[in-house]
Amino acid sequence: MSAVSVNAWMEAASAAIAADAERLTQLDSAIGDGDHGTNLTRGFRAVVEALAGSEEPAPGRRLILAGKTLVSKVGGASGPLWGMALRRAGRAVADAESLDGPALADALEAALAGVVELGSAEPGDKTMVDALTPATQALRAAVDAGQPLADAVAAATSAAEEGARSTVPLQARKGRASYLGERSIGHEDPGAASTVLIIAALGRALEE
Amino acid sequence: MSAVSVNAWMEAASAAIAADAERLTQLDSAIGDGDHGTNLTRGFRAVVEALAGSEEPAPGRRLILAGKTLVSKVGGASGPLWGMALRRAGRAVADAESLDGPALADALEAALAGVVELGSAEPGDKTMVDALTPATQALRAAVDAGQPLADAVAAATSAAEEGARSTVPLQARKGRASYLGERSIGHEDPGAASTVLIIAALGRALEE
Amino acid sequence: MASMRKLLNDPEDVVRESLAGLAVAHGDILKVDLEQQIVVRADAPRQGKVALVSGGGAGHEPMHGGFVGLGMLDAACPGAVFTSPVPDQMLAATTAVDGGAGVVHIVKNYTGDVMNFKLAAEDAADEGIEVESVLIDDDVAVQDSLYTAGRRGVGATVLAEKLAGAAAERGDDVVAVAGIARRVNERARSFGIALSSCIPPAAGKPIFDLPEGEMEVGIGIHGEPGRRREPLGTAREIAAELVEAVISDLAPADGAEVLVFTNGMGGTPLLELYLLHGEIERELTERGLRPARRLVGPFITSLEMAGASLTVLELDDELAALWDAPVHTAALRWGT
Amino acid sequence: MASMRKLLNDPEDVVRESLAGLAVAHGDILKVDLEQQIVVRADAPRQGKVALVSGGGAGHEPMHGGFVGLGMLDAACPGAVFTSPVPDQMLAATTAVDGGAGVVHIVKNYTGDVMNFKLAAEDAADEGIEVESVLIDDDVAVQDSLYTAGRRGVGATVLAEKLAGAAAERGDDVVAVAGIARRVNERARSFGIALSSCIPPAAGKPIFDLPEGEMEVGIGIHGEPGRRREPLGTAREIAAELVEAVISDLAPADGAEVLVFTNGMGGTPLLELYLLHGEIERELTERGLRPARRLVGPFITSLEMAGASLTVLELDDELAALWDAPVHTAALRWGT
Ligand SMILES: Nc1ncnc2c1ncn2[C@@H]1O[C@H](COP(=O)(O)OP(=O)(O)O)[C@@H](O)[C@H]1O
Ligand SMILES: Nc1ncnc2c1ncn2[C@@H]1O[C@H](COP(=O)(O)OP(=O)(O)O)[C@@H](O)[C@H]1O
Ligand SMILES: [Mg+2]
Ligand SMILES: [Mg+2]
Ligand SMILES: [Mg+2]
Ligand SMILES: [Mg+2]
Repeated sequence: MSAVSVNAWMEAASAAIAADAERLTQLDSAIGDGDHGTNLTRGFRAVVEALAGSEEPAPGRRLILAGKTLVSKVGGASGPLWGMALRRAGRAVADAESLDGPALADALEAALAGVVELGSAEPGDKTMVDALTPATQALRAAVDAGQPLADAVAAATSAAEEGARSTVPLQARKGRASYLGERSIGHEDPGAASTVLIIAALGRALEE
Repeated sequence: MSAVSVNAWMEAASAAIAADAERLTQLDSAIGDGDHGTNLTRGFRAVVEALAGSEEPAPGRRLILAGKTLVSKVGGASGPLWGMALRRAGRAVADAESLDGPALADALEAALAGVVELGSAEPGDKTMVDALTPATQALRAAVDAGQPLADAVAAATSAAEEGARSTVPLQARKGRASYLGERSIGHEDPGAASTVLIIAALGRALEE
Repeated sequence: MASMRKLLNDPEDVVRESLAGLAVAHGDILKVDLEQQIVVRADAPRQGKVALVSGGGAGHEPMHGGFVGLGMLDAACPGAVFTSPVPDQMLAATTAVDGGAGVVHIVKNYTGDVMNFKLAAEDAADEGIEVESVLIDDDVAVQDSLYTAGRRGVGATVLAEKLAGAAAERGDDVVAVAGIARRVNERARSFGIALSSCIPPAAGKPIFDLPEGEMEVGIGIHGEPGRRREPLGTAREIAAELVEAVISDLAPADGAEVLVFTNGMGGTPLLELYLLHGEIERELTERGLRPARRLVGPFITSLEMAGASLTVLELDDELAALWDAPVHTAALRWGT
Repeated sequence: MASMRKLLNDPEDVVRESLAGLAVAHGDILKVDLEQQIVVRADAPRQGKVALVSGGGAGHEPMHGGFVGLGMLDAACPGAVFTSPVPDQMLAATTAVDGGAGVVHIVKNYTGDVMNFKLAAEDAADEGIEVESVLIDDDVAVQDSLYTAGRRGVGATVLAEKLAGAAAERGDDVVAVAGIARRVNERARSFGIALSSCIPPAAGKPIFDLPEGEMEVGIGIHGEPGRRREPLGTAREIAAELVEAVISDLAPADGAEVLVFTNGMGGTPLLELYLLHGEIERELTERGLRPARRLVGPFITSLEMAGASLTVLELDDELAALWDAPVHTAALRWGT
C-alpha cells in the first residue's frame, strides 16, 4: 500500500521552496516584510539536515522532529505555525508505521487544527489557512472515497492551489498583511503560496 | 564719459547668477559640493538689498559695502573670496566719483590681488582666478588702448569666457575640486563660470 | 554577493557578525553569545533583581541590543532581519539573566513575535522561571479590531524598556515591573511616515518604490508600506498629521506633561529630524500639552528607511522619575 | 517645494528651523541664537575657562551642535548645508562664550572654513579676545601637497573637540587646550567610503549617481565623490582597505593603544556599522594594535549618505584620561 516518506516529503518541500524563494519573497514584499522565502528556505533546509541526522524510524516522530526544527530555526510567523503544524501532525499519527492515506489525512487535519489554535485565523482571513483547509478537506474526501494516495495528493494539491488563488481578492485580517487594510487586496498571500508548494511536495514523496 | 554704476552692476550680476544658479550648482556637483549656485544667489541678493538701503554716493564705498555683505552672507570659499575682491576693489578706487575705464581697471586689478592674497591660487589651478586674471588683463589693455568702456568690458567678458573654458582640461589644485585629483579633469570650474557672469554683468551696468 | 549597497559579507551572517562588532565595541556593558545569538548584560544574572528580556527581528538597531545594560534590558535576542527570533533564543536569554526574581518579556505585537515568545514563556515556566509577558501595541496607524492582527508595537517599546528597566533597577518585583511597562503602553501612542523604503540584506533591493513627491503614511518598522500614500507634505504639515493621529487617540488630560519621542527611521538626517521635532513641540504646545521630557534620534529604525515616527507618552511623577533614573547602555546613557 | 525626499519646509530655512528644534529638545544643555545662527552652552560664558568654538557647514549632524555642552564645545556655528559659516557668526559665537581665558577655534581644513575663520579670528583679536586656531586635517585620502588644498578635516574633529573640551574643563590654559587638539590631529588619521550620495536640500537631488555594485573610495563629508570608484567589496575587504589606508599613514608604535572611531556617514544602518566595526577591530588587532577606546555611530555625517569612515587615534595616558572625562552634550554623554 502506498505511503508518504517523511524524509522525501521534506526534501521535496525544501527543494521546491528554495527554487521558488524569490517569488515567495516578492509576494511577501507586496503585503508583508519580504522575508517569507528566506524564512522557509532556512527552515526546511534545517529540517532536511535534522532528519538526515536522525535514526528515528516512525514517521510520526520524524514529523515531530521536523516541526521542532522549524520552531527552532525559522522565527517569524511561519516558523511557529508550520512548526506547530508538523508537531501536531506527528503526534496525530503517533507510532504508526507508515504515512498511508488515512494516516496522512489525520496528520493534515491535526496540522490544520494546530495552525488555527496558534494563529486563530479563519478561512477568508487571507493566510496559509486558506490553502491548508481545502487541501486537507480534499485529501480526506479522496481517501475516504478509496482513491489511490497519488490521486488524493493530486486533489489536495489542486485544492491548495485554488485556495491560494482565492486569497488574491481578499483583505487580510491576520498577520502583517492586515496592517495594510485595503491595500492588501489584489495580492496572493505568501503563506498560502508556500503551502501549495509543501502540499505539492507530497506528490514527490510517495512510496511503493 | 561712460562709467559703471555699482548698483546696476550688482543688480545685473545678481540677476544673471540667479538665472544660472542651477547650472553653477551642477558644475559644483560634478567637482565640488553642489552649493555654488545657491551660495552666490544668496550673497548677491543680499548685496542688492544692502546697496538699496544705503545712501552712500561714492562707488568705491558702495563696492566695499558689497564686499562686506558677501563676507557676512555667503560663507564657503566664494563668500570670502568675492567679498575680499569687492572690498579691495572699493578701496582701490577710494573716493573716485565714478567707475570710469581707468578706475574700473584699477578696481579689477585690486580685486584679483585680493583673491590671490586670500586664496593663494595661481593661474592654472582651476579656480575663479583663471577667469578673473584674463578678464582683468583684457580690460586694462583695452582701457590703455583708449577703447570705449563698452568695448573694454566686452573684451573682458570674452577673456573671462575663454578663461573659464580653459579650466575644463585642468586638474584642480585649490579648493574642494582638488580633493578629486584626476577626476576633476574634464569639468568647468564653477567659480570661473560665475566669474564670467559677474564680469559680463558690467556690460549691463554702463551709464551715459 | 556584496553587490547591493550594503556593508556586509554574506547576507546570511549579517546579524551574527553585527553582534560580534557590538560585543567588541561595548564589552564593558554587555556580552554576546554568538551561538545562541543573544546579547546579555555584562554583569548578568543579577541576583534578586527582576530581569528584562526583549527581542524581535534585527534591522531596528539600536533596538534592542543597544538597550542592554544598567537601568534598561538584561538581555536582547535579535532574530534575522525583520524576523522574530525563535523560542530557543528567548529561552536562552531568559535563563541567562534570571536572578531568581522573575523575568519580564517585552513583546511587540506582531504575529511572529507573539507566537514565538508564547512558546518561550511556556518553556521557561517548565524550567521554573516566573515570566511576565507585556505586549506593546501603541501604533495608532492600525485599527485594533477583529479585522487586523491588532496594533503594532513601535516607539513605546523603547520607552517601556527604559522605564520598566528603571523600575527593576530600583527593586520592584516582577509584577510591578511588568505593571510599569503596561502603564507605558497604555499611556503612549505612536504614528510614523516614510519617505523611502529600506533594503533588507536578504532581498538586496528596496521593498517598495516610492515616487518622488509621495510619502507612505502609517508605516510600521519592517520596511513594509504604510496604510496609505499621500503627497509629501512640508515638515509642518507632517508634524500636524503625526500629532493629530497620536493625540486624538491618546486623549491626554488637558495640560498634561508629556514625553515627546521623535524617532528617525534610520535614513533621515538628524538635521531634518530636529527640524521636525521643533514643529512637533509647537503643535503639542498649541494643543495645551506640556513637553517635559524628550528623546530625539534614530532609536527604533527600519534599516536605512527615510522617515520618522512620533511617540507621545503621558507622564506622571513616577514615570518621569523613572525616565530620569540612570541608564547605561550602548544607545542611551545618562546619570552614570 | 517639499517634493524631494526631505522633512523640511522651505530649503532656505532648514538650518535655522533645525536649530530651533535642537533648542527645544536640549534646553538643559544649550541655547540657540536663531538670529546669529549659533549654538551656545546653556551656562556660557564660563568665567576663567578656556572656551572651544567650532563650526562648519550644516549637514554633518550631530557635529557640531550636538557636541555643545559640558566637557566639549562651548559654541558651534553652523553655516548653510555644506557651506562654511560666515565670520559674523564665528565672531558672535566667540564673544558669547569668552570667559576671559581665551578661545580655541577648531577649524576643519577646507578652503571656505579656513578663510572665514581667519577673518573671524582677526575680528576677535580686534575685540581683545585671545584666539588660538587649530587646523584639523586628518583625511589620508587627500595628499597633503602643493597640488591640493591639503588634507581635509574629518573624523579627528570629533575626537579633538572631545579631548580639548575635557582639557578646557580641567582648567588648562588656551595654549594647552589648543595643544591637546593639535596632538589629536597629529596622532589621528581617517579614511572613508560611500555607498550612495546624499541629497542636499538646496539641490533636492543626489550629488552623484553610484551604479549598483560600486563604491566611492576616499570621500570627504560634503557629499562630494571620492578619489576613485571601486567595485563594492565585502565588509571584510572594506575594513582591510580602511585600516591599511589609515595605519600606513599614521604609523603608530608597535602594540600601541588606539581609539577606534567607526563612523557612519548618516544613511548606513547601525546593523552594518557594528558589523564593519567588528571587522575593523580584527584587522587592527591582527596588526598588533590594541583597541582601548571606541566610538561607533554616525557622529560626523553627510546627511543621508550611506557609507562609513574610520578614524584611528594613537592614545597616550593623558589622551585616554581626557576621553574618559565626563561629557554632557546632545550626542555624547557619559560620567554625568
Ligand atoms: N495568525 C495567522 N494564522 C495563520 N497564518 C498566518 C497568521 N499570521 C500570518 N500567517 C501566515 O504567515 C505568512 C507570513 O509568514 P512570514 O513572512 O514567514 O512571517 P512574518 O510575517 O513574521 O514575516 C503569511 O503570509 C500568512 O500566510
Ligand atoms: N584657494 C582658492 N582660490 C581661488 N578660488 C578658489 C579657491 N578655492 C576655491 N575657489 C573657488 O571657489 C569655488 C567654489 O565656491 P563655492 O562652491 O561657493 O564654495 P565651497 O567650495 O566652499 O562650497 C571654486 O569653483 C573655485 O573657483
Ligand atoms: Mg514575512
Ligand atoms: Mg561649493
Ligand atoms: Mg518577518
Ligand atoms: Mg560649500
